Amino acid sequence: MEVELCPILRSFGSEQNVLSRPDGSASFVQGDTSVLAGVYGPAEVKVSKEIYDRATLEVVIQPKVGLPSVRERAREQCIRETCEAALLSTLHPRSSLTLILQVVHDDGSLLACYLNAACMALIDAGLPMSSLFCGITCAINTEGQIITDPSVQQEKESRALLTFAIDSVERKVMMSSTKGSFSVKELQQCIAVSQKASEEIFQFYRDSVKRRYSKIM
Amino acid sequence: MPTDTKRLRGPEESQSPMLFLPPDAQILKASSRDGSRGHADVRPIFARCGLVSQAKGSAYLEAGNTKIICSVYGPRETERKDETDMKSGRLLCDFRLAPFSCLKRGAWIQGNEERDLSVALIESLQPGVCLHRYPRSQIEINVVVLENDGSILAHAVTCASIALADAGIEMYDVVLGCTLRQDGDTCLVDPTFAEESGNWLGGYGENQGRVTVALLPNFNQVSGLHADGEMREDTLTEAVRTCMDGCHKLYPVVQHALLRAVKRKAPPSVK
Amino acid sequence: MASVQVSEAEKVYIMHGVRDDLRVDGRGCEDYRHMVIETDVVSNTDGSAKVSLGHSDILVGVKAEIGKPRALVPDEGYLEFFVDCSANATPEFEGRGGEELGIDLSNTLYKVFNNKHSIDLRSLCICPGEHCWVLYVDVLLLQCDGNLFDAISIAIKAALFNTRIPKVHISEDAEGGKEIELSDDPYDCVRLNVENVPCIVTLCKVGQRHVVDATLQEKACSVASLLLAVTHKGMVTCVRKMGGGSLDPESISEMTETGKRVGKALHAPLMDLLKKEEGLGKNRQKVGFLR
Amino acid sequence: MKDTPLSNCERQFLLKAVEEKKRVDGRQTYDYRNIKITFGTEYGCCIVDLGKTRILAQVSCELVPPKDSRPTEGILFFNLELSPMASPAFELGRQSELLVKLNRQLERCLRNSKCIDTESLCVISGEKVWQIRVDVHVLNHDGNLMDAASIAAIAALSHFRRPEVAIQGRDITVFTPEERDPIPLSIYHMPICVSFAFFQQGTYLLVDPCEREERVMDGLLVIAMNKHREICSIQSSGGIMLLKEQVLRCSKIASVKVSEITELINKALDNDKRARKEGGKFGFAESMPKERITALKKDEAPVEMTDVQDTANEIISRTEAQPDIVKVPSPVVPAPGTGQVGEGLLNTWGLEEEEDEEEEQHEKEEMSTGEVMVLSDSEEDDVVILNPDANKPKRLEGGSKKGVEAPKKQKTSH
Amino acid sequence: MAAGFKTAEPLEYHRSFLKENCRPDGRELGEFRATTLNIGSINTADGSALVKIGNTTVICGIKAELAAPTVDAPESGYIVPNVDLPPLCSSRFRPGPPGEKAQAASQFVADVIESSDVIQKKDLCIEKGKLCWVLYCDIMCLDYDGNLLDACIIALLAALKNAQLPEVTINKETDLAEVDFQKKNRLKINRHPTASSFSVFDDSVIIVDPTAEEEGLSTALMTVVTDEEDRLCMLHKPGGSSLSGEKLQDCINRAVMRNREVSKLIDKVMESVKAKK
Repeated sequence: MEVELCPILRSFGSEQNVLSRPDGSASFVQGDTSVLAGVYGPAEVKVSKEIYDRATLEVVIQPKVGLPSVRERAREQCIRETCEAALLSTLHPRSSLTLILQVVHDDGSLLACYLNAACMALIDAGLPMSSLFCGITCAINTEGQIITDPSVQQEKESRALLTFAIDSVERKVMMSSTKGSFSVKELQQCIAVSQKASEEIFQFYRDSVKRRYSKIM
Repeated sequence: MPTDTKRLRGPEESQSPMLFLPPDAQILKASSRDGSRGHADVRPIFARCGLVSQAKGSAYLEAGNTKIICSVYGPRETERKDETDMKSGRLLCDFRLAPFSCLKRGAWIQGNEERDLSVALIESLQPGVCLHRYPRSQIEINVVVLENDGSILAHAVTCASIALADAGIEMYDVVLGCTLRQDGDTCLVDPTFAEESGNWLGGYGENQGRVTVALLPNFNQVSGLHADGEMREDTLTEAVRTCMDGCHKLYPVVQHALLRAVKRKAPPSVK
Repeated sequence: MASVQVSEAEKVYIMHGVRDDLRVDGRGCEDYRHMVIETDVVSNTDGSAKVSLGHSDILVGVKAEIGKPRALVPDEGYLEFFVDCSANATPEFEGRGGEELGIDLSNTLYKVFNNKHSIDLRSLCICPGEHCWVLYVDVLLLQCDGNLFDAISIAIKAALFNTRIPKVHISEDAEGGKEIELSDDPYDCVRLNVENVPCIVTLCKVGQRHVVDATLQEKACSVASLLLAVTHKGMVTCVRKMGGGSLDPESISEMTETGKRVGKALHAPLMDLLKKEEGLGKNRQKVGFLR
Repeated sequence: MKDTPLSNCERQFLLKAVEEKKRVDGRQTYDYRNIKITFGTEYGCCIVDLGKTRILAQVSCELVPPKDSRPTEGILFFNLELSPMASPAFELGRQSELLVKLNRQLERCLRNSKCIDTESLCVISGEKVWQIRVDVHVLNHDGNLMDAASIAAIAALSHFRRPEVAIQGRDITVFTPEERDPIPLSIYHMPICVSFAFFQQGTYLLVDPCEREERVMDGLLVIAMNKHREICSIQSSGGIMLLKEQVLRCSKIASVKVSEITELINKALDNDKRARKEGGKFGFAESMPKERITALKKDEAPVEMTDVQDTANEIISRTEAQPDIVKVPSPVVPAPGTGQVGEGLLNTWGLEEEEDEEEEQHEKEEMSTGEVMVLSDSEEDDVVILNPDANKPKRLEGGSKKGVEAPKKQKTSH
Repeated sequence: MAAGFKTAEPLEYHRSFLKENCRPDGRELGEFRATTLNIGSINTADGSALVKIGNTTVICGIKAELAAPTVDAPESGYIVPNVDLPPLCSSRFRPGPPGEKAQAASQFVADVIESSDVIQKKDLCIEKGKLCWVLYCDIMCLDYDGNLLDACIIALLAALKNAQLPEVTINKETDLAEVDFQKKNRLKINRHPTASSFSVFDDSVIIVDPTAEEEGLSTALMTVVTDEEDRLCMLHKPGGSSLSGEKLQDCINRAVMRNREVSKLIDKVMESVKAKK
C-alpha cells in the first residue's frame, strides 16, 4: 500500500539579530506559527550549576499566557539536549549559555519552530557547533496521509503527530517526540520525509547566512 | 493565583468517594481485636536493611499494613553555614506520606502533618546519635510512608534508627518507637489506623488519647515522648510504661535485622 | 529559637543553684516569673490579650469568622492557629527566619486543643453541615525571653476568655434557603466557656532536678525538657519531649506529677484575675503596650 | 547572569550629554523614540517596539466565579513578566523589585483608572463572570518599560474580542468564533503612561529615557493620562524633590504625548481591522521586514519526495530479515501477586543458613492472602520475623526467586 | 585496581567492557535486568504495583476520586499521573518541588497514557456533564538506578490492571451520588503499552536498560513505547547524538520483544492473584 504524501512546507522565514540585548537572537516564522529566540553567553556561571569540562546550557520556554507548566519543562529538556549535542560546549568550560524561547503565535508545528528558531539564534550568537539542526513536524491524518508542517487545525484532525530534529551532517534523527500511535512503517516514512524536508530548511539556513554576510564577502 | 506548575494537575476540585457513602455505612470499624491479638501486643513486624542501592544506609519496616521505607545519606558537609553550633553534626529529615498511603489521597506538597512528624522524628532520634562525632556535617534521613495503617511515627523512628545503623553512623543505642491508644480504661498498643482514629474524634468520653514513646533500650532512657488527647496523669504514666514494654518487644527483631546487614557487609572470614 | 551562650562556669553556678532549690533570680524550682496580663488590647479583634512573662511578650488576637464545618464533624466549629514570629522579637526572625519556629509552635497548639473538652466546639456550630464559627487564633511574638509555650497558652486562654462572638439568627426564606443574620448589637453576643482550656507547663531538666518557667540561661543548661498541657482538673492534653537529650522513666513520671500540680495551681488565680479585670468594666484604664 | 556594569567614564559622558541637552541616540529632550505597534493573527495579541525596547502583550479570557465582594463585575488580571530574554540581569521566576513596581504601576494605570467596563463582563450575577487576563512579556529591555508596557496592554485590550455567550436559565453556551462573531471589550478611555527621567536633582529632564539614561538618572516621574487629559495615576520614584511647576510642566508634555500615542494606536487598530476585513494578510509573519539583510523569507513550496517510500520500506525489510524468533522467556511467579522475568542478579535464597530456609518455608505455608510485598535486592535478603504471641503469623516477603530457565540472550544488532 | 579505574575514568572503564560486547554488571548489550513485579500490596490505594528493574524500584498507587467533568469534554474523566523522585531514592535529588527530571517523567507518562489510549477517558464518566472519576496515578521512585521510564510504565499499567473502583450511582431523587463499596469494578484496559529504554555510548554503541551510571555517561537516551499489536505509541528521544533510521529500527524490534516479556509477566502475576481469590 502506497501512502499518499502531502509534503508541503508553509512559507517560512527568519530574521536574525532582532533584539539588542541578547548575544544572539532570531525570530522564526512558519506559516502563522512564530517563535522568538534569544541567546546569552558564554557568560559567568553560578557555582551550583558549573560543569568543569563544558558550558552549562539552560533552555527556557516562555508561554504566551500564564506560567510555564510541566509540558514546557519536558520540551525544554528535548530542546536542551538537542542543542547540547550540536554545540561544541567543551570549548567554553565553566560558563553558562542561556537560550530563551518565546512563543509569539502557535499555529501548529510549534516544537519544530522552537528548534529552528533556536538554531538560528545560536548561529547569530556565533557559538561553535559541530552541526546545525532543524525541526520538522509530520502529522498522520485519519486517512493515513502524511502532512508536513501541519497547522493547528491539521494537528487536531491528525491521529498521530511526530516531530523530529534532523542534523545537517548525516541527516540522522537527533530528537524525536511523538503523540498518538502509529505503525513502524509510518514512522520510517515520516523520518524519510523529514530528512527530505530538512534539505529545504538547511538550504534556507545557508541562504540567509549568505545574504547576511553578502556585503562583507 | 498560586498554582503548582511543577506537577500535572487534575481538576480544581475532587472528592474522595468515601464522602458519598450512604450515611449508615461505616468504613472505619473500630476493631475489637478479639482473638487476633491482645491489647498489649505489638503487631508482628518485619524489618530489613539495605534495599536502597543508592543510599548509604536504608531500612524497610512493615508492621501489619503499615509500610515505611527510610534511607540515610551522609554525613556530608552542612549546607547551612550560618549554623551557630558547628561542633556537632545536624540531623535533617524529609518525612513524606505517599499520596496513596492514606484513606484519603494526600497532596504532594509537604503538609503540616509531615513537617510535624519530621520534627518529632528528629527529636526522638537525636539522643541516640553520636552527633559530636560529625562536626560541620549533616546527616539526611528520608522517610516515606507507603501505607499508613497507624502508629507511623513510632515505626518511622524504629525504621530510621535501623537505617542510621545500616549507614554506619555512630550511635549510642538504637531507638525504638511504640504508640499506644488510650480509650477510657482500655489501652491498645500499636494501634492500626482504624483504632487510632476510632471513636475518639466522635466520642466525648474521658481519658482519650494517644501516646508515642521513643526508647533507647540499652540505657532504658526515653528519647521521645509525644502525647495528645486528654488523659489523667496516672493514666499517662502508665501508658508511658506500657509503651516502653512495647518497645522492648521490638528489640530482638531490630537486632536480628542489623546482625544480618553486618554479616552481609563483612562476611565472617572462613579460616 | 532565641538562645544565649552560657559559659561552663555559669552552667555550674546555675546547676548548683537549682540543686539547692534557689535559682539565679531568686525563685524556687516551681515558681513562675512575674506575669502581666491584659485583655481587650486590640480593638478590631473579637478577643485579645497580651501577656508578659519575664521579658517574653506575647500578643494574641482571636477573630471569629463564619466558615464551613469539616466534613467529618458537621456539628462542630473549629480553631485555627497561626504563630507569627515577628522580627521585632529577635533579628533572627527576619525574613523567613521565624517560619520554622512559628509552624512548630502552631502545630503544638493544634495538639494541645486536639480533644473534645478544651473548647466546646459544638457551641460554635451555627447550622450543622453548612455554617459554623471558625476561631482564628493569631499569636504574635513581640519579645522572646524563654518559656514561650507557657506564655502563649496563658495568653490564648485569656484571649478566648475575652472573646465575644456575635449572636446569629437563622431565618428561612420561602424557597427553603437559609439566611444568616448577624446581630448588630455589640452586647448581644456569646461568650466561650474557657474553664477547660489547658495551660502549658514546660519543665526543664537541669541537672537532676527540673525547673518551671526556665529563663534562657537555664534552658541553655538543660538538654531535655518536657512540655505538658494541663487543664484545671489536672487532665493532660498534650505531652512533648523537647531538646536533644533523653529522659529516664523515673524523671518522666516525676516531671508529669510536678507539671500537673503546677498547672492545676495556675488556673484558679488566672481565672480570678481575668474575672477581676473584667469587673473593672469597659472604662478601666488600659496599659496597652506602654509599660 | 549579571548585568554588564556601567563604567564611570560612560556615566560621566552620559551626564555631560544630558547637561548639554544632547542624547546618545540623537534625540531632543522631549522626543519619544519610534513606536511601532503590530498585531498578531490572534485577537488580543500585540507587539510594541519603543526604539529597541520590545514588549509582547496577550489578552485572554476565562469564565470564573466572581469575587464575593463584587458579584456583578468581571475580573481584570495583569501579569507582567520580565523574561530573561530581555536583559541578562533578569532571572527566571524572581520577584525583583523592578518587577513588583512595574506590575503595580500597570494595575494602577489600567485597573484603578476603570478604563474598562467590568460590569459588561458579568454573565450571571454572582456565578459566572469573564476574567480578562493580560500577560505582558518584556522581550528586550532598552529603557522605559513602563510606557511601552502600558501602550502594549491597552492596545492589546482594544484589539481583543471575547466569545459571545448565550444564557438559558443557568446554562451558559459559549460560541466559537465561527458560530458567532466575538465581541470587543467596552473601553471607556485609554490611559497611557509617560515617563520623565530627572537628572542632577531635578535640574534636567528627559522624556522616554533609554536604558543607559535610566542607569544614570536620579529619579523618575510616571504620569498615566488619557487623551481627555485626565490623569489616571502619577508616581514619582527615586527620592527626588520636584517643584509644583515641574510637575505641571510634565503633565502638559504628557498630554501632548498621550494624544499622539493614542492616535497611533487607533491608526494601528484601524489598519489591522481593514486588513482583516479585506481578507488581506495580517499578523506578525507579514510585519517581518523583507528588505533587511538579516531577514530572509521563503514561500510555501512542496518538497520533492521521491523514493521516500523506498527508503522506509528498505529499512523495515532489512531489519525484519533478521531472524528474531527468540523465544519470549516466561516469568516466574514465586508467590501470588509477585513475578519476575529476566536473568542477571543472583539470588542467595536457600544458600544461607538453614534457619533462613525454614523461615521462608514457614512464611510460605502461612501466607494468608495474595498480597505480598517484595522489596529487595535479591542478594540482600534479610528477613526477620517477630511473632511475639504467635496469634497470627505475619504474611510477607515472597522472596524474589531466581528465574530458573537458562538465560535467553538477545541482541540488538550493532 | 579495577575500583580505582572505575572511579577515575568511568567512561574508559565502561568502554573497555563495551569493546568486548558486555557490560560491567555482566549483562550483554541487549539484555534487560531482572524485572520483578508485585501488585496490590498497598491496601490504602485503589490499585497499586511495585516494579523492580535491577535495583531501580518504583511504586505506583492509584487513588480514584470523584469530580465534575470539564465543560469542553463533558463525557470524559481525568487521569492525572505524577512521577516523584524523592530524596530517598538517590542523593542526586533534593527535597522540595520536583525537578526537571521528575517533571519530564510525569509528562512522559501522561503522553503515553494519551497516545496509547490505555484507558478510554470516556469509560471514567459516570454521568455526562455531572460526575466522573479522577484517577490519580502517583508514581514514586524508591531506588533510582537508571531506566526510570520503563519501570514507571510497567508500574502504571499493572496498577491500572489491579485497580478496582466502587460502584457509583446517582440517586434520581436527591440528585446525589451514592457509592457502593461492596460492588467493585475493574477498569477496562484498552491497550497494553510497555516502554524500552536505550542508551547510546560514544554516538555509536547502543545498550538497553541503562543503569544510573550508564545513563550519566551516555551521549543519548531513547525510550520506545510499543503496544501489544506492535504499534508504536511513543518514540521519545530527547536530543543527544543522532541515530539513523536503521538504528532506530533495531531498537524498535528489541522493544517489541520486550513488550512480549513484560506482557507475559503482568498477565502471569494477575493470574496468580486471581487464582488465589
